[in-house]
Amino acid sequence: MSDAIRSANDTVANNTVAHDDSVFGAEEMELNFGPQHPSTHGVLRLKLKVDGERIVDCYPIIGYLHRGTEKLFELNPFFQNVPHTDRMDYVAAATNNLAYVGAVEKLIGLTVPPRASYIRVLLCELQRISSHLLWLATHAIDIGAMTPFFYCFRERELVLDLFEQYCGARLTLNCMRPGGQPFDLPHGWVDTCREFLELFPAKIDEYENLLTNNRIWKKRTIGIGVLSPEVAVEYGITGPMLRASGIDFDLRKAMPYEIYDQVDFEVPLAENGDTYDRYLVRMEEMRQATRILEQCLDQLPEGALMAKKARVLKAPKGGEVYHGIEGPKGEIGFYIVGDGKPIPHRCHVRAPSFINLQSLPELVSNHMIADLVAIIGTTDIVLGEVDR
Amino acid sequence: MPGLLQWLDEFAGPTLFEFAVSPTLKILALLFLFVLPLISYIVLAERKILGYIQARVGPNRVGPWGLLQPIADVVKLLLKEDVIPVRAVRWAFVLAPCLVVAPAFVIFSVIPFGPPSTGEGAPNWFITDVNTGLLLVIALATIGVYGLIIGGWASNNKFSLMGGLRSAAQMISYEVPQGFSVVVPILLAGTLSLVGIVQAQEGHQLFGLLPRWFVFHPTGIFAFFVYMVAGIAESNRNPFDLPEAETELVAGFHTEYSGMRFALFFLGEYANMIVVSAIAVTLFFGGWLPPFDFLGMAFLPMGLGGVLWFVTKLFAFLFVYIWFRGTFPRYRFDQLMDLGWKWLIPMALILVVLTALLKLLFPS
Amino acid sequence: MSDREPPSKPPSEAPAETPTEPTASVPSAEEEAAKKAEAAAKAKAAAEAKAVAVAKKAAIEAAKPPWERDAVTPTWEEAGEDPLAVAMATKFGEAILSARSYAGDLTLEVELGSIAKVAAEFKARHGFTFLVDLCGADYPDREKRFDVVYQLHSFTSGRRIRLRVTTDEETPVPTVCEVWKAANWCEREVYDMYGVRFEGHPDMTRILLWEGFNGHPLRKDFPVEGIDTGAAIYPEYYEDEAGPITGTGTGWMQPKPPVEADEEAGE
Amino acid sequence: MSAVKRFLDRIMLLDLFTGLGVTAKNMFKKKHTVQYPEERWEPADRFRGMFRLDEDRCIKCTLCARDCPIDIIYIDWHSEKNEVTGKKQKLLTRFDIDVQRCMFCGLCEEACPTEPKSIWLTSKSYELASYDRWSNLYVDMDDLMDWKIRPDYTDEEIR
Repeated sequence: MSDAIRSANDTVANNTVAHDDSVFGAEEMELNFGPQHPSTHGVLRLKLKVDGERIVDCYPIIGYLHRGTEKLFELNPFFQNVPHTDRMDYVAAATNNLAYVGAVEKLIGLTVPPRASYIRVLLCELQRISSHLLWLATHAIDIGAMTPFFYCFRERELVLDLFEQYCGARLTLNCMRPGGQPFDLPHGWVDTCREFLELFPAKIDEYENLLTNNRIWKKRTIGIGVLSPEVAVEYGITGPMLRASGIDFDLRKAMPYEIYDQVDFEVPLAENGDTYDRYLVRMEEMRQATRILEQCLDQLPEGALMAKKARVLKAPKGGEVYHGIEGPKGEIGFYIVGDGKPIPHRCHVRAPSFINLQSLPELVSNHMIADLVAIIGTTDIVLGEVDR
Repeated sequence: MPGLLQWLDEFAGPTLFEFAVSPTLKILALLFLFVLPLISYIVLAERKILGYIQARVGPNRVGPWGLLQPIADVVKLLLKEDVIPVRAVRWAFVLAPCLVVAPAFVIFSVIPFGPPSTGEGAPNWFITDVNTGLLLVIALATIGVYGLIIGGWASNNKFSLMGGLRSAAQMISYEVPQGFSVVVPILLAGTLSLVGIVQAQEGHQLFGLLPRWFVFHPTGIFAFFVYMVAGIAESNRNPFDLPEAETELVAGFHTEYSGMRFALFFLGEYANMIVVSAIAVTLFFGGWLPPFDFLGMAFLPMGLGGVLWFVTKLFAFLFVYIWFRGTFPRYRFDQLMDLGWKWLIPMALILVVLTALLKLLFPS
Repeated sequence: MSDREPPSKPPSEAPAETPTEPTASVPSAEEEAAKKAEAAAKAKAAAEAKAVAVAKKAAIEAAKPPWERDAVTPTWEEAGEDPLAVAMATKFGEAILSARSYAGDLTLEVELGSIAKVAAEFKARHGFTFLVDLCGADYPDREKRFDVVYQLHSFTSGRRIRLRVTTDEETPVPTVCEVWKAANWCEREVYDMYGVRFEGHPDMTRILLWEGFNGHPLRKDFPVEGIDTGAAIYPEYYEDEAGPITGTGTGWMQPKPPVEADEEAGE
Repeated sequence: MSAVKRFLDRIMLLDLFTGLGVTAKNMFKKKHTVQYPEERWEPADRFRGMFRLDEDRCIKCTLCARDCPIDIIYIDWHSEKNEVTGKKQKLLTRFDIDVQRCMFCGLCEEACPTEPKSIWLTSKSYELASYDRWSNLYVDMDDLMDWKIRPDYTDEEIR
């Protein structure tokens, strides 16, 4: 047997029960959870120590989807990096784009025309809805409810259709450029969007009827994976997870970017920081997103879409900025250092999934394996973003 | 064929024929003519109904409306490679699926699908009427759990092992309330024979408005509830499908199984589902009895009307199973135990006592 | 990289100069003097016109909405009176190397050894309980080539600041894991990508790349096309030709349609 | 009142029946399946699908190749005298796109200075699956000029 085969066998053996006396004497079992597991939402791998079904220890191993995006950023001119940002959090491309172009605009000092700003917010809120829908779908199926998965995808399809009509892609949008928007809204887009907004709240009610009061759902989620506000801040957690723990921090309110200071919306908060609260906060966020969208459609101004000379961008040498926005999963930010050239010297991504995932060992300790799945579900990670 | 039977008859003598050969042939006939087609089409129905619940259409490519899909599935499963993991315990790995399927199929021998023979060439619509039929059902259902445990252990995979352990705990704890809840109809009917229990449910109550099925009995309805919950748990179906919870344990006890061996587990699960539904129909919903006499379809020959009623009720139960699967999330392991031990068992015990008291106070 | 810019010329805004016509006759002195005067007058007029044009342009520019004006690129400014910078400078003195701001973000450069103390001070006294981000950067021209950058947020003042330390390849950076737990994975990532070690970190291992990876990919001198991993550097683990291999880096292989290749060979 | 309601909720399993009601209602609603080979999804007008190239419009500026973030467009051109007009003109020697690596970002189309664009992605052809990525997804000039939207499936292919 060659060495290569032996090493492959060793990894197999890692997932099997050892045939020795220690089986009956041992207290804890090591369980390799992932990277190929239906509910790790990608290629997350967890090394678990379990005592029966109870998790004693959890050690996440990531990097299976590492593509060196940050290295790629250093090779391309600013506007060519936008498609690469799509592929980090691939279920929320618009917010990734906005974080990136926002950072570039801040670095260079570009001002974006108001119409472009409104279109950006429209796209981002739609993206928030679609990302939350995908989260709900997978989270519900993790807990065993199969049907919400299909309902969520049914509505998500409508959002993706809107994206497709706007920029020609459904998932990897590439829909923003430093300095503004590359295209205007197509004819009839506003009406289609309004139709969707009229229909969508009823659909949220439908999901809630299926899940929110369901006793099994409540039993599976209430008190599971409690994240206290202190711990949440300590771990740098952002987004709905942080707000479910009761900390009123939303970048759209705290440091308004684009035109978020001109629309009226509420930031949903919860108190307990458990899985159920995270679920409730995200559901409410979808409703608030529809509110923002309606206001944006009402206020949508006419006018230019691109700032002047936005295509020929040279970043000042040594200039550095950090710009974060509120993505569906938390604060997604870009730290960009200029080089006096049209390419960034350094472009770092603050990936919300990456930082939120860090708290997983704390959340799952002393829970059961079934809870682990529920907790991974509400952490709402996308491995493309964790590994970049 | 008749020659062969005659030869068997002469060779083995009437006793052997009556007690061994004839039931075996009947069981096989029932299996291949009724149960296996039923199971494969229930699988199709499940996929179709789930599809309709979930805003899609389900399988519709093979044959008209996908009606040939089960055949395609079976052929696929038969032709697939049968993988046995290197470090699996071979004999146990091979034995486990059989242990699941065989008892589930044997139970069908005592289920009355229709009325007993009324003469005039009408057959008995059951294979045998054992006077301890219900005990047999419970006993046989218990064997099935060994298949799951052995399968989970023999695969030599941690997820399988956990699935096996879960199923062991779950099925053993839910057999208790199931057994107790079954006592209620036994008390009401005064017999263990399944045919006898159905016959005890004939007639009407409340001035002929309600059939005298045990589900309409004041304690019977709660017994039915307990039986149904325990039965769903017994057959490992949603919301109690923990042993094979695909999002937690990959596929639970049958993670390592493939091809026909996996199909056997699959058959076992669906056979169990049918058995639980059939027993529920028999015990609580009056078996082959129509709700009202004028709906009895007595014009059909050979008691087929009764069979039709039985099958209709059976399908209603199976539909509910599928409907549940399309709606509910899954319980957690400890919550499942909680429900079983803290709620269902006390409830079933109280029901047994209550029923006995009622029976004492109102003997009619 | 300038060749990547589109060559389309920006619309010329200044009016084109009128070319001077060459005269055929031999100029006399008078004519020359007159011509000179004329030229001087012309030049004066041109200068005046230019000034007017510039003023006009400025006026037009000012009247334009901000997105049509030229981008106002931010520059580094000394923080000076910023109370936070002053407070830290008085507390730590020499350890704060500089306090500047760019595009409104205050950046403190901190001396390598005292970053953990400064961070703890920020968290305890100034309410910067939230570590937004921690990342590295590589400046190969400098002697101390690596930066480690900390982005902090304070919920109480709603303010963001940036700390920065500079280090070289050998010197480890004191960890801030004890200050913010969020720093744990971020520091591991910096180690993974740049090889900057953190002193006192509970689990200083690679995070995104595999344990045996040979190199730190975000360093500027790391080849973009990747390095050879697998058989070439781990002969004890892999047989020849086995294990992960390196690509050409460009991802580009010329497909060889078999028919055409044969034809070329035949010719 | 709320106590009564809570009690009823607990005993009557109302929450579970609400859920069952939702699924039952949806059983009779419109189905969203698209029966693929027979009915096809129609992309939006701006949908970024397979490339098209118009050689006559192309001015051989190679801007699309430069703006491609992953450099998968390969262009060579040469000058040649037009035999009819006698003028020198640029001609494409090669215009290849390695579509297997393409991420359909559309930056090449955006970079194209001609009006209308000489390279565009709005061809609405999305059926790019192929058995052999090297030969089928590496498209040269002829393919780009004359990209056939995938012909309708034959009965055999459906089976």
